[in-house]
Amino acid sequence: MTTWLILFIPLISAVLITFVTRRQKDLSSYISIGAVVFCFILSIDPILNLLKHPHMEPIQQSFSWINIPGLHVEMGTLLDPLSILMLFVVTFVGSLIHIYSRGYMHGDPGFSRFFACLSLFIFSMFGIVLSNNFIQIFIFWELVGLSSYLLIGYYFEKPSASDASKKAFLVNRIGDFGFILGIFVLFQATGTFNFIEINHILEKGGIPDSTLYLAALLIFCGAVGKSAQFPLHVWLPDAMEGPTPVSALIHAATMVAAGVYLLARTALLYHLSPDAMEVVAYIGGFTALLAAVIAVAQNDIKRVVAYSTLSSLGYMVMAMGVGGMTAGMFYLTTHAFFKALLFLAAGSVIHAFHTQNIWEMGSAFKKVKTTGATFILGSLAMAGVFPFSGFWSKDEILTATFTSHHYFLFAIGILVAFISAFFMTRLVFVTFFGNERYHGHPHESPPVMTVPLIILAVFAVLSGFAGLPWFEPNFGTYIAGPSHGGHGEHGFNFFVAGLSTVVVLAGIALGYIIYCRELTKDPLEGNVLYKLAHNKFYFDEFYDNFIVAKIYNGIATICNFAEVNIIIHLFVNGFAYLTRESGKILRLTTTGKLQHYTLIMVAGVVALFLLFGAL
Amino acid sequence: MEKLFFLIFAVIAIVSAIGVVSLRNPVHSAISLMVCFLQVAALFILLRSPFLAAVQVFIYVGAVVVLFLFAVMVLDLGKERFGGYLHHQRPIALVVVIGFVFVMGFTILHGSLDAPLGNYTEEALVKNTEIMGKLLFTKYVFPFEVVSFLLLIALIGAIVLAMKEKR
Amino acid sequence: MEGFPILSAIILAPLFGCIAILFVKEASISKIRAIAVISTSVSLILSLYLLFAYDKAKAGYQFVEKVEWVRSLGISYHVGVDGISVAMVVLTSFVIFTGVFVSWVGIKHRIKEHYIFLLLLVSGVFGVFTSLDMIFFYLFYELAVIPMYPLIGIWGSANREYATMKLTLYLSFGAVFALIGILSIYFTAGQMTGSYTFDMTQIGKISFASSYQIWVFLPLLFGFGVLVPLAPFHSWSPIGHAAAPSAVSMLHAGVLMKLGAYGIIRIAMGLLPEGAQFWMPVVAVLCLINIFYGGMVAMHRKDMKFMIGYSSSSHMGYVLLGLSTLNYIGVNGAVLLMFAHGIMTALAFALIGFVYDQAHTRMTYDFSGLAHKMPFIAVAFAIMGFASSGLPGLANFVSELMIFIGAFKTYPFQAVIAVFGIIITATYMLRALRNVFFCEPMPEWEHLKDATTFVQRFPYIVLILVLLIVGFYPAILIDVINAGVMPLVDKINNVSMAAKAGL
Amino acid sequence: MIPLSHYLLLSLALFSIGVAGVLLRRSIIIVLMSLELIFNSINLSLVAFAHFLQSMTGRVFVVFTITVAAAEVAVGLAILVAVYRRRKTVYVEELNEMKH
Repeated sequence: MTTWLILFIPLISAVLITFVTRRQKDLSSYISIGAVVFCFILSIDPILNLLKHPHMEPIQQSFSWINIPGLHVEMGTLLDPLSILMLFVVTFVGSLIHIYSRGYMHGDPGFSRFFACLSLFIFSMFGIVLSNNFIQIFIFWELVGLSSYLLIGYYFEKPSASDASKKAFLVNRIGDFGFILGIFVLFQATGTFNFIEINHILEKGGIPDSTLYLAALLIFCGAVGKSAQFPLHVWLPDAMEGPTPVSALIHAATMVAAGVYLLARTALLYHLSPDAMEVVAYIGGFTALLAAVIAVAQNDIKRVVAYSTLSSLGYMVMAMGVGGMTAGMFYLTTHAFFKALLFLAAGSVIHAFHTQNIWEMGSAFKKVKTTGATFILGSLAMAGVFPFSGFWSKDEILTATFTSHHYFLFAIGILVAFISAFFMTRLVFVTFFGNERYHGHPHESPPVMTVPLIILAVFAVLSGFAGLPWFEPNFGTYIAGPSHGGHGEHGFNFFVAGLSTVVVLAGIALGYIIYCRELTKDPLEGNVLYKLAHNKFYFDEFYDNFIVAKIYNGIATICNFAEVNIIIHLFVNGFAYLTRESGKILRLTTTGKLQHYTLIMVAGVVALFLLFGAL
Repeated sequence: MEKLFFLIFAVIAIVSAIGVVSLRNPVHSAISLMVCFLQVAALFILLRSPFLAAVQVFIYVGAVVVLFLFAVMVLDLGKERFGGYLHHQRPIALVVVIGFVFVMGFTILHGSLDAPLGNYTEEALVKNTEIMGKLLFTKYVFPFEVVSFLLLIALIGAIVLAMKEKR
Repeated sequence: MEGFPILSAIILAPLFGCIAILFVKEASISKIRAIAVISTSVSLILSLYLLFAYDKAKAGYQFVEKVEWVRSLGISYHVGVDGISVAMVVLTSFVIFTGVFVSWVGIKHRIKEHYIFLLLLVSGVFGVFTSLDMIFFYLFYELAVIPMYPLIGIWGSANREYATMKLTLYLSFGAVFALIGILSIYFTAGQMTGSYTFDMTQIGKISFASSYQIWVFLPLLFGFGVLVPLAPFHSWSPIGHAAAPSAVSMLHAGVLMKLGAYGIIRIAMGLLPEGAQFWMPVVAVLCLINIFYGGMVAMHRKDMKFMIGYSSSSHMGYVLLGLSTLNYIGVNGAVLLMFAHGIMTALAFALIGFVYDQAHTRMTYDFSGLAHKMPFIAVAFAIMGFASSGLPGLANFVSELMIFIGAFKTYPFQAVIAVFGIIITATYMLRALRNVFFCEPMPEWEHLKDATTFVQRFPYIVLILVLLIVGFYPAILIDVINAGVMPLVDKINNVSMAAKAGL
Repeated sequence: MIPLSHYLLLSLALFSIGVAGVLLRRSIIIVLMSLELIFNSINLSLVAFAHFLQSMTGRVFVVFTITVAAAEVAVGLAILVAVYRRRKTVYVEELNEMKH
């Protein structure tokens, strides 16, 4: 019952805001905030329950949605450690971001619309988290896409925002194309959509490896789209067109992590298909590296954070790919805290400076102390400095990579850690220190914004201790439950931890050397690699100008040409033309003279007699 | 005796028919047509259908020919306006008509009639008119009604058509 | 309601409305509208009653009425509904009910004649969906097609003469082929059993020789396929939509195109199961042209009505794909999609008509930022666009999902292409949404007004609610549809099993 | 007893003359008269057949034909009058409005 309540309260809030309280802005925001906070309170009970019983049995509740012979689709809820963890992350981060938004969006004409969309998003996200079958997860998968579309395009009068929202939706659709096909393949093989039933069938075995491989790859497509992995990563940076709280909530903390969550949900499938796992791991690793390099050369504060998110998502997916399910989920959790923090703090900075370009800020720390402090804490966590949360979670991933003998990926991981530390340092120094480059009078944000920042900062710093490898029960005890193929712990590896600490410190040092001085523009500008990275390796150009403009629109043009010229002009109008022309010829016989007709008639009678008569 | 009458009637009928189509003055044509109608009426009597002969005389001679004459008179058409043949299709028309005569004549001469005979023999036909009246109001009452309705419509139609248009 | 002739009442309500309007003065517009609203709401209420009163457990034809008409030829007025027809009747009554309101706003001249033809048309459509006698099926079908000609020719927009001519010719052309098939079935069945009848329920019991079925399926498939429209005989439909006034486009795309698919289900598949077995793989290939090619053309079109028109033919490709699977899931999905697409496309044309009536252009590039001036229309359009591109929560998703699952079983390749089709749909819908409603507002569209009054908003709200209700709780329709689909699919599959067993 | 073929040949002759009149004459009024001739020849053959088959049907039908013929003449002449008033011509070949 509680789970249904959690699921539907945000929906009710969204409906209520849309139809009833649209004009009372304050009330709308209170309803939305109240809904998500209430959900948080409701979800405390299952969390406590989980803490008491680490090896809880999954609790399912469902009703039949479509029921015809051969197809039985349910709508239901599933409570197991994985979903409870996600529930906690979503409700907790969601609540803070909702509260923050009240300050951030203050005075915006679409205030109520914003909160309605946020509520809709929370509803859809709960749907993903709580769903017990593939169809339901797909439904909510699409619905988070919808709410993401609505929120990215929130400032719909801006063409860039409209384009970004469209792009996000369509790119996600491409991923979902694979996802739904994967669901079909799996349904074909197992005859059910239910996660637990599928796991039972998979455990029994008997399904051909090729089918599993295909299903795993196709389902991964969904994760690639939603978690913005290469080659569908292009939508996430553009999604920063939305309001900053949206970036924090949807495009950093929760929705984009859904891909990782999906991989965790279907861990058994991947466990049974090691080839697919390799693909997952390498795609993740490549994305992490690519995004990290691009992040170095961005000047928009939100975009830097966005690319760092991409990089982190790549990290998580890589973790999933090497079998580090617990590590990935742990990183997901800590990442949700520190990345939401970074975005919200960035939003607070933007709120103060009215610009997103870091080269128009500088020395901001003096003006926005609280924001600056929390931002720096978040950056340290992101960079993975001991003992911040990022250190522990990143370390688990690196350990998982190392112990599963993916040395190449391990090297990438270390490299990414180095670059991450470097660009976070760059971001912090250029934005908050150095010389003043801003205009106007920036001021600190109101408490409604700073308090969530502080709370998030606390979690960003401390949440890593939940996964300390030396204590039982820790994070992994709960998550790596028996139902998930039992990917074990990887323990603590001093070599890995040491190496990562060294490279992180090196990255910070390098950043300090380059950026901690009086600057007006990036000293690395002019470097070829910088240029490439600054232009995001021309992926957008390639997609827009070649794939979309040439191939996609080209096919449409060809089809239209065929339609207009061949079908309509040649066949249809050609047929009409033939009829008309033959009519023109035949009508010459109708002279309008009565006696001609009569003559022909009589001649016809004679002819008929001659032909058929009894002569 | 009968053959003689037939011959007389037939020859007059044909001659007058040729007159109808060949005479230049429409009044003469109409009168020629009347002669032809009378011959056909006479032939009806030979065929033991006195009622039809009477009808033929009443309607054709009494009404149709008079109508034609009326039309010619009312329109007051000069003789010269009415004369003339269509010259351009005359040869083909003649060929076709002769072909028609040949074909039909051949059929008539070589054809044979084998159909079940009815029971209206010459003796029964003494009460010719009575029989016909009975049939018209019993078996053929529906066509009879249709035709009378048609006649009514034709009547109205003719009046409407011939009415002078109101300015 | 026991013994009350519900189906006849549904068919006759619009007809009586039509006759009643004949006796109302041209000038008393409010009376005309009132009659139209009342007569269509009678149909709507009765058809909703039908939906809930239909006994799913018993299945088969229910609410049957039969009156002999021409005994010597075996023609009778025989109406009855199974699950499939119930869904279609409900669809029709929703579309016409909202169409009356849309016309209320959109039609400015010759209002009386417009409603007369509209109601006449709908009466025919109801008749087609409920007839169990092939002659009445055909008669009602013609009754539905013919009013289309004046409706587009008189109240249409650009290029209406061409459009209405093309549409009428195409539809009559298709109908003639269907008639050939129907007559062939009639005579063959008559020869086999000795009693000539047009009654589908009786003919359905006869099993024809399989070679005969294969031959006769073809004219039926072609005849009804032109209506669907099956590519490459689809070109009448987009231009027909484009030229027609809003309410007529709604009916045309929402209902008329479904007549073809319904004919295929009821007559071709229902009476010739082996023919269906033989030809459906071909249909499964042809429908890909609809889906992919239609979608691509829609993407290229800048005229919104053409866009929706081609997208309709693309979506009807999904319906055909669903039918061609010949399994429960696919056929159920196809029928549900017929319903969902009917509602969604009616909504689309109503919305575009609303914009067109004010702006006198439908080109996407002429617009920008309309959402500022008409937020209600923008939201409704967005919902329509998302429904069209198969977003969950709206009826189209459920039906497309079922079609995909069904198709994936029998035709995996086609299913993949079909799933790709929803990306295409999403592309053009979102492009239109962006170009027309988002971005900077343009000064030249300052004068546009949003739908503000009840009458203006009502049809959109009704249609959206239907989409949402079915989207959230599809069982409300699926259970009924399934009661009609199961016997049909069983029949087709049993026949093939029997044929295999015989070999 | 005169054989049936005589009557039929006479009927044929009248018919052919009528057809020739329709085909050859320019004046519409003569064309109408020729039509009457054709009617008559048909009536004649109908009655002849009826007589030789000892049936009444042919005879009854002649009544109908005569009626129809009368109606036809009435309407035809009325049209003629109307046309003449408007067009001042009774020449068939000049009345070709229906061309093309």
